[in-house]
Parts: sequence; C-alpha cells; structure tokens
Amino acid sequence: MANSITSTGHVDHLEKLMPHESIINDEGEHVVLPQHRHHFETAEQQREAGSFGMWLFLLTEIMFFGGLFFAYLLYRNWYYPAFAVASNQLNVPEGAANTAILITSGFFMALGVWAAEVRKKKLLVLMLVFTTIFGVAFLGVKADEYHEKYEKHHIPGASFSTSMFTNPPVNPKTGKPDELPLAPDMAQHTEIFFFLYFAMTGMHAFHMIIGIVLLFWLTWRAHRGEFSSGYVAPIENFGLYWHFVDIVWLFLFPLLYLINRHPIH
Amino acid sequence: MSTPITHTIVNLPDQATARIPKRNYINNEHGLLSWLLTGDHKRIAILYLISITFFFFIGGAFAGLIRLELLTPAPDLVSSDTYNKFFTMHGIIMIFLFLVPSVPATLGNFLIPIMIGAKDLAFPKINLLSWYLYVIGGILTLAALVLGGVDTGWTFTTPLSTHYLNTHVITAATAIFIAGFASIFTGLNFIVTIHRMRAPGMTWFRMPLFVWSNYAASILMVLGTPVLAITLVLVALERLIGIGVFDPTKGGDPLLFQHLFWFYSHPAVYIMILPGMGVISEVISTFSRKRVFGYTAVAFSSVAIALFGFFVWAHHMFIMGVSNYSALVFSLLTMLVAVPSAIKIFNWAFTLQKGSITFETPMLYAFAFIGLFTIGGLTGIFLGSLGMDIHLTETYFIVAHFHYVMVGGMLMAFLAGIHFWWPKMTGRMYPESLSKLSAVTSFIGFNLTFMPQFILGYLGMPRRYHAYPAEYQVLNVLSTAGATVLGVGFMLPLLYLGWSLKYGAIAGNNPWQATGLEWQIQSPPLTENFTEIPIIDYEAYDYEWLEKKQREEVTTVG
Amino acid sequence: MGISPVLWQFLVKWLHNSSLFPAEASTISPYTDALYFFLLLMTIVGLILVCALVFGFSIRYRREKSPVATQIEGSTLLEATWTIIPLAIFLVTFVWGALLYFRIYDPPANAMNIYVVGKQWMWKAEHPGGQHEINALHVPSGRPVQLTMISQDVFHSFSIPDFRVKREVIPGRYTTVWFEATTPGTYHIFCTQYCGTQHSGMIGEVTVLTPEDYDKWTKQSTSGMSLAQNGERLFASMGCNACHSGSAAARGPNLAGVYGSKLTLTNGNQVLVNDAYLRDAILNPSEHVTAGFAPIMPTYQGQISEDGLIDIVEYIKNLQSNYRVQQTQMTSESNQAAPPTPTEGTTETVKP
Amino acid sequence: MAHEVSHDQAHDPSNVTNPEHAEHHIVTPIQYCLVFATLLVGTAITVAAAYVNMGAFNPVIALAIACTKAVIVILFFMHVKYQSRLIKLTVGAGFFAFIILVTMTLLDYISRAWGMW
Repeated sequence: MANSITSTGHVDHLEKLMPHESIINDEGEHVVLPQHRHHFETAEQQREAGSFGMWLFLLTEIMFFGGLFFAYLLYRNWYYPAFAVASNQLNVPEGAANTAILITSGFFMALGVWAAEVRKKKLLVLMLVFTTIFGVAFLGVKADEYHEKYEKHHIPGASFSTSMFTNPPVNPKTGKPDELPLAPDMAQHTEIFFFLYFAMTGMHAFHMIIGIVLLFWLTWRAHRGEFSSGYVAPIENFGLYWHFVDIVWLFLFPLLYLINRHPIH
Repeated sequence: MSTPITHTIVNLPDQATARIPKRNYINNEHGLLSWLLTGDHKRIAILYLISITFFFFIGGAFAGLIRLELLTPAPDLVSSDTYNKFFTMHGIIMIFLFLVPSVPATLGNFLIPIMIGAKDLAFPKINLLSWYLYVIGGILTLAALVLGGVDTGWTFTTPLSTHYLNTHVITAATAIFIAGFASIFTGLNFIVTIHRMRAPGMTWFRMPLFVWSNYAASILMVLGTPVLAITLVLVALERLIGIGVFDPTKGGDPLLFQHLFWFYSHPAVYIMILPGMGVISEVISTFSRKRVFGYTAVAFSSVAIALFGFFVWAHHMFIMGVSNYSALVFSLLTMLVAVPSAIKIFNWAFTLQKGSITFETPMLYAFAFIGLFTIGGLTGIFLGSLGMDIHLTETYFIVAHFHYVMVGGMLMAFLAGIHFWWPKMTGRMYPESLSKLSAVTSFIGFNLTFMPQFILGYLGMPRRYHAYPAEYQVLNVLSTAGATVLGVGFMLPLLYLGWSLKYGAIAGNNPWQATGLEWQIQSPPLTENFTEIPIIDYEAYDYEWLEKKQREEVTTVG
Repeated sequence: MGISPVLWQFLVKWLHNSSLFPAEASTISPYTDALYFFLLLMTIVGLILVCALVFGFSIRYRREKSPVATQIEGSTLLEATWTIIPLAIFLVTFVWGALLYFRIYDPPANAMNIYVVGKQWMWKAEHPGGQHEINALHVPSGRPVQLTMISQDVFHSFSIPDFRVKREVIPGRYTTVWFEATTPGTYHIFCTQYCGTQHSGMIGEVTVLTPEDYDKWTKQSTSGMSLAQNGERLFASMGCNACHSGSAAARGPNLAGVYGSKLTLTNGNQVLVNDAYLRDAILNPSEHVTAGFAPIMPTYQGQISEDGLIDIVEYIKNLQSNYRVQQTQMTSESNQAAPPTPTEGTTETVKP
Repeated sequence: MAHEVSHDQAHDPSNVTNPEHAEHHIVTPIQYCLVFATLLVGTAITVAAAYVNMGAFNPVIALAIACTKAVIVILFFMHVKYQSRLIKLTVGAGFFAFIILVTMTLLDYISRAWGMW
C-alpha cells in the first residue's frame, strides 16, 4: 500500500498513516504541529535538524572570533608590557558587572527555553523580557566604557595619544603613579591593544545588538502564543545563539581586562 | 527488450510519443516571483546555474584580455594599472563567484536531496538566502569593477592592500565577505540534509560518492570561510582607521595576514575540487556500467582530503620568511594531503576494468579530468617540496599548476556534470556529436594554453607581469593562441545547451540507464521529487538491481 | 646522476639557447635542476601509467567487446599499493626538497654580504665598500654572496631565475638568501611578488664578473664613503655616541665588538647579536635593553631610512674599538675640524 | 509492490532519519540555578585571581576558569549533554578547527627564533 503523500492536503494523510510521528500532548491524543514543514518526515526530525543547523552556524562564529583571538594571542606575547599597562586602563568593576549581567541574561534565557518546553506562555514572555533588559543593560555599560575611552583619547586612529603611558599620572592617594612609565616605542604598541579591544568587544556588541533585535521579535511572537504549544525550535535556537555570545564574553573579559592586575610595588 | 550491441548506452523513449511530463518543477508555478521567492532546491539550483554562467563569462573575458596583452613583451595594450585590475578581477570573479559555488550550488543543490531520497534540503529559505547573498556579492564585485576596479590581486597582500593602494579594496572585500556567507549557508544546508534527511535504508555507504564529496567540501566551507571573513574585516578596518594588525610600521605583522588568509584559501581549493571529484565518480561508474572500484576508499579519501586540507596552508608562504622548521612540517603534511588524490585517480582508472565502457560526452570530459588532474596534482608536488618551491613559486609554473587543477580538473568535471545531468534537469537531450567536438576543442585549447606556461615558469617568468623580457615571447604567443581555442571550446556548450532547451530530444526518466535515485524519477522531476518516500534496500551503483528493475518494468517511484 | 656531465652540459646549453631552459649560473643550479628532472620524470611516468590504464581498459572493455560488466568490489591489496608507493615517492621528494631548502637559505659563514633594499618599483643594492647600484648587482664569480634584504614599503620578492634563488623581501624584517655565481655574464633580476603599478618594471641585471674584473669594478665605481663610514656619520649626527661612548660610565652599553656576541637582556633571556637584532634594537629599544642598563633609549622608528639603518648596522658590525667613537665625540664637543678621512683602502682604516 | 511501511519505522535501528531517537530531555530550573551560581562564583574567582601575582600562571588560571565556565554553559544551558552524539561531535569539531589554527600558526611564530631564516 503505497502511502502516497501528494503535495496537496498532506496534513490529514500524515495524521492517518504515521500516528506516532506527531507530538503527543497532555491529553494523549495526537495533534500535528502546524509548523511541520512538508519536506521533513517528523516534527522530531525537523527539530533535530534545526538545532544541528544552528550548531553548525555557531561553528562558523567560533572560527570567525577565532581569527581575532589568535591576533590577540600573538600581539599579547609580542608586546606584553604595552598590553599589560593598556589593560590596566580598563575598568574591572564595570567589566565584572558586565559579566554578571550577561550571565544573568543567559540564565533568564535558559529559563525561557524551559518555560517554552513546559508551555507556560506568560513565564516565557517574562523571561524573554528579562533577557532583553539585561542584554540592553550590558550594552549600556559597554557604551559607558567606550565613552570613557573616547575621553582618554584611547580610540585607535588619529586621536590616539600615548601620553598616558609614557608618563603615567600620579595617583593622588598613594602619591606615586600606579604604572611604570613605558618606553615611547612600547607605548606606541598600546594602540594595537586598543584596536584589538575595540575590534573584539565591538564585534561582540554587534552580535549582542543582532540578538536583542531578534529578542524583540521573538518576545512579540511568544506573546502571540506561538511557542507555548509544543513548537519551541526558534526559542531553543535563539537560546543557543545567546549562550554562544555569552561564552565569547566569558573569554573576552579575563583576556582583555585582567592581563596583569597585581600591584607593581 | 535487450538493446542491440551499439557503441552508446543512451536509450531515449520513442520521440514520436514521448512528451515532457505535464507536471514538473519548472511548470509547477509560473511567473518571475515564483522563481525569485522559490524554496524548491531545484529552482534555486537553476538560478545559481544562470548567475554562475554569467560570472564565468565575465571572468573569462578578463582572462582573454590578459592573454591578449601578453601577446607582446611590451606593455602596449593597456596601462599597467588597468592590467593589474584585469588579473585581480579575473582572480576574484573566477574563484569566489565561479569555482567555489559552481558544482555544489548548482548540481549539489539540484541532486543531493534527490540522491538521498529527501523532498528538499533541510532549510529551503536559507538556501534561497544563500543565492541572494551570492547575487549581492556578485553585484558588489561588479560595482567595484565599474567604479574603478581593484588592483590588489585576489590575494589582497598586505601592506599593499591596506596602505599603498587607493582603489576600491573595501568594496571588493565586502563583496567577497557576503559571497562567503552564501558558501557557508550552502555547506551548512548540505551537512544537515545529509545527516538528518536520508530516506529509510539509505545508510552512509549506500549514498552516491557525489554526496560524499559534497559533504567533505561542506565541512571545509563551514569551518574555513569565516576565517577569510574576519581577515577581510581586519583589512577593511585597517584601511579605515589606519592602525591595525598588519601594518609593519606600527608594530603589526604582515605575515599574520598571510597565515589567516591562506588558512581559508587552501581549504578553498579543496572546496573547489572535491565536488568535481564527486561528479567524476558518478560519470565513470555510469559509463562503464560498474560499481566504483573501492567505494569506501574513495569515500574516505574525500573526507581525508577535507581533514588534511586544514593542516597545509603555509606551503603558500615557504619563501615569505616563515621559520625553516615550520616550513618542514607544512611541506611534510602537503605530501600527505596529495596521497588521497592519487588513491582516487587509481580507483577511477580501475573502475573501468571489466566494465562495459561507452564514450559519450560526459565520459570524454571525465577522461580529460583524469589526465589533466593527474598533471595538476603531480605538479603540486613540485611546489610542495621546499627546495623546488624556492625557484618555482610566484612564477608562471604556479599559474600553470592551479589552472591545470582548476580548469583542467574542476571545469572539466563541471562540464561533465552539466552534460550528464542536463537531461534530468531539463528533460531534454543535448546534441551528442557537437558536444563531443566542443569537449575535444576545450581539451586541445587548454593544453595549448597552459603547457607552455610550465616551461615559462621554470624559465622564471614572474606572475602578474604586464611586460616581460623578449625571450619569453614565443611561449606566450602559443599560450594566447591556446586561450582563443579554449574560449571557443567553452562558448560552444552555451549555444547547443540553449538550443537543446527547445529542440532537444525528449530524454525520458533514465537516458543513461544509471543507478542513481535521481534517475528513477521523472525528468524534469516533480517539485516534491518523490510521490512517496523511497525505501532503499540496494547498494550504491547496483547495476544488477537496475537490471532486475528494468526487467520487471515496474516504475516503483516515478 | 646517470647522464654523463658532458651530455648534461650539452642538453642544458641547447635548451638554454632555444630559451626553453634557464642557464645554470650558480653552484646550486645543478642540484635544483636534478630535483626538477626527477620530479618531471615522476610526473611523466605517473601520467603514462594513468593514461595506459585508462586507455587500455577503455579499449579492452569497450561496450562492443564486453556488453555485460562484471562487478568488482575492490581489492585492499591494490588500495595499499597505490597508497604506499605514492607516499614513498612524495616523502623522497620531501626530504630531497628540504635538504635543498636548507642549503639555499643558510648562508655559509665566509659569505660576502650585500644589502638589498626593495622600494616600490626599484632595487637598491648596497655593497659594504660603498658602491650603490639601482636595479643592478655586480658580484664576483666563485665567491659565496649573501644578500640581506629588506623592503621600505610593501612585499617584494628578489628572484634570480638563472641562480635558482628567490626570497621574499618583507617590510620590517631582514630576510637573507645566498648564492655562489659560477659563469660570468648578465642575468635577469625579477620582483616576483605583486607590489603595485610598476611591478613588472621592477627588474634588473646581475652582472657576474671574474674576481679580477670585480676588483677593478669596485675601484672605479666607489662613490666615496663606505657604508660603515656613512654609518659613523649617522651614528654621530643622531647623537648615539652621547650614550654609547664606550667609556665605563657611559649610559649606553659598549658597542665595540658587540656584533656576533651573546647578550643577556634585562628580562633574562640570551640573544645572539646579528643584523636583525641590531636593527630591532634601534627601532624598538625598550624590548632589547641589555642587562644592567636603564630603558632610556628613545625610538628611532620613522626617523632613519632603511638605508641609514643598514649604514649604522654595518658600522656597528665593523666597530672593533671605540677609538673612532671617542674621537668623533671629542671633535663634536670641541670646535676643531674633524681629521680628514683617508682616501685609499677605505675599509682598512675603520678596523684598528 | 513497495515495501509495507512497517509501523515501528521510527524504532528500526537503521531508520536513519533519527538514529539516536533522543527523546527530548528537559533541564529543570534547579539545575539552571546551580549553573547560574557556579558561573557567578567563577567570575568572582577569576577577578580575585587576577590580583594575586602568580607570574606565568595568571593567564593559565584565567583561561582554565573561562574554559570551565564555557563547558558548563555548553553542557547545561545549551543542552548539549542531553543531545545526540552528532551535536557533541560538531561542537568538538568547531573547537578542534580553532585549535589547529592556533597551534599550527604558533608553530611558525615560536620557531622563528630558533635558526637563521
């Protein structure tokens, strides 16, 4: 008996012929998800393919950031003194706070995925909103840090000044400068550190902005109840993307902010 | 009804009664929008085929101009700047807009779902997005060309590309960045489809070798392309802000660019050649009526090439001041990566043993591939061995080597694939005798063009030279003559394939009596490929199964 | 090699005259050509083998002669043979190539050093004796010649096909290659790395002279000051002698005889003082502070051209005693006229 | 005629559409809170460790903590621990490719100082 699945009106055929393929909801009767794309055999196969595809995309992101991380690794070894002093210009409390904010945002995203799986729509929407709030908070702190670099003339390019490094200002409390003065040629290499700092955190912030835009769209769709009846793939895949962006920051924070924080004398 | 012993395998339905099937993916929907917004992998393959052919002939035109200029030792056809823009455009268009996407995006898109028994690729919308990104990348490249061209060479060597040129480098870099994502999405689609959407019974070792080689190429696309993306971003940033990681006067290291660029660009040459090898496995097996000799060896050597492809990139940099010891390591690994290609060549040769061989056009192109790819591959060993590389690198020997592999190997395989699956894609047969003529013309033209360049290479004529010493002229004239013949050889298929769309004989389901799943359904296929999901219980290239099926005359699936 | 040298010379001469083969004008050329012919042989044999298999099987098993194909699964023995044999041949090529590579890129100790500076679209050769040449290079035959090369702007690549040598010329770092010319004559120099508009114009001539002609040439083409003397002038005018005066209380380390010695730096690691180290120390002094000295040396990045750096490096290489340093310092402080520089045999006076 | 579509098509081991047929494991919020806590503690430790002078070990410690945090996020937040072997393999392949890029390129940079080049 050839189970011919013509392209028209396939939903009822599927129902009759492959009952075990559809998702069994609470009352145990079989319902086929409307989002079931025709070219997949089962919804399960579609979901597996979706997360596998998302992971492959994250692979490209790993290699994309990989190039930057290698450049950082190379120049940190070549110009360690410049990197150490320049890294001390970054504000550790703000960085640590940012890391905590992003971890919290990831936590709420994970709870969001859970809420979608157990089909609690209101909880899902709430979690997505929290994730967005913390995401935006992260960007706010980032913007403040960038502004501080702007004031100190640490943005690479024409306006970059190394005076801060060649003769470091005296710390009013201790009466002595916090840093050893850098030789002028080494001070010039601090511009490479700040270029890498802006390239890596800028690329990370750009990915955050994309994530937040997607979050607004997903929150709106979640609010319309699309993801609380078994179809969770978009939430799950966005969760993967969001956690990936969180992992990139988990590496960026120690590598950029904490190169050499122990006091020098 | 056993066909009389003739010299050809082709069996077409009786032309008087045969018709193109009423419902197929071409006439399923009408109107431009149904093509531009399609999710059907077959239609996207046709869109890719048209846009790739368009860019191939633009790149080919630049090749013609270059050969025309090199007819005379003096720089007399165009100014140096224009000549530099010619070879840069030739490189960028041919590599990023033709060779990387050609077989995967056209034949791969069309055939992989059918060959593994799926209705479509895993992500049809991403597949369409991939084509749009390709077209945007192409348009941006043409924009860079029209606005004034870019003369950095396709390798964007820094610090030349970042500080010493004011041509449209950023436009070209953005174009390649976008076209790179088209290649990533194609690779991503293939990997997910091959892993997750095979028909029941289609185990890994029952899949055709075409699917295996596209799978290996997809791994390279997904893992390699992003590194090129970040490298081009860094080049663009350095041009905009002026400080960067590649500027030696500010402490940067230009060799870091070479490492990051070649980390992608060497796997890219395997992205280009592996799908071509897949086509050759299919063609050789069909026209010798035999299972590919050592199926598992050929399948695993595709994956081995993909894996080793990541370890060898610095053989492009042997004389650039990389340390002697790392040069040793990369030279040794380059020798290892050459072995799987040798395995494949011998396996194809032994597939012919005890076969029942016929010589249609795809088979002619396959023979051309085997011959020319052997030369291309072995000359690669010249460049892999350190001492030889010192004398041969950056000369015309390199130009001849990669054209033997890319044009002799990849393009011959692409044309073999186009001729082999043309009946399946369009339902029409192409004129056999004229296509054989064009195959022979291309073969002769190709050898006449690039064999002299090996000799020029050993004589030391440098690459990308607008003018050269007089004693090299004879060989250059030969090469230009060959280029004209090659140009004619590549123009012909455009004509008779176009002609066959309207006047070609009706092909029927299985004109070549091949065993692939794609030959068991109607041609051109339905939009959803199969009326029901096929159950596979036979091995790949199983001609006994085909024989039994034809005797029973049961159209199980079509 | 199986072919007798006479036949070899005849073959190479005939091919060269019909411009199908480059001349063998350096000691390394025959070795490179030997590897080339071995690989050519490998390619031809491989091609013949594959074509024989393909055409043999095609004719023997064409459809007319064998209408039904007999399926063969494959044979692991055959797979093993065409894995091991190509691998063996390729490994032989690897070892042979590596030996050749190390021969070309490790200059012998007694090599005569010539500096080459690549600049967008011209080659500047600078002989220690002071001869400056543009797009030309005069070298004696029979003596190893080492080229220490650097670029002022973009990647170039110094290539002499008839000597079978080629080396990338990178901005920011010295790269070296050496050769020993054998037959006098003029040969091409090419820039083989694409370097912009006039890339194909960046060519020149190597003129190989017999040792006697070479000495005659050095005499009549001297342009006055040797590199070391130029270096001495720059050393003084840049104020280097203020710190590197060689006296005990000097703020900079004593540079006499420092070339070729092993230095310990403030961060403790040991370094061999060669051309590259001297150049880096001038441009990035803070990374090359000798143990026991304060990191107060200013950077000269962008203030001295590559030629100037070469002159200073050459001067430091020839500095055996601080006699000249103290003398120039003394004359610069007092207002006497500087002693006339001796004219003949300029290089001797620098050495005490 | 075509094969009878066996009812237990999904459970047939050679059913390649979904070989592992992993039923979907739901990670409970308690596990998420645990992971959340460890991540915050990890951040605190890495900041504290930066202020202690351990010479060459500082970057090693910082990277070790960052790697453990990343592995925890991948396993629990991204559910890789409960997913098919294929996804685990893909994650491994990604980091393996990155490690190739780093080690093979460092191979050149490190060995430059060894001999004359």
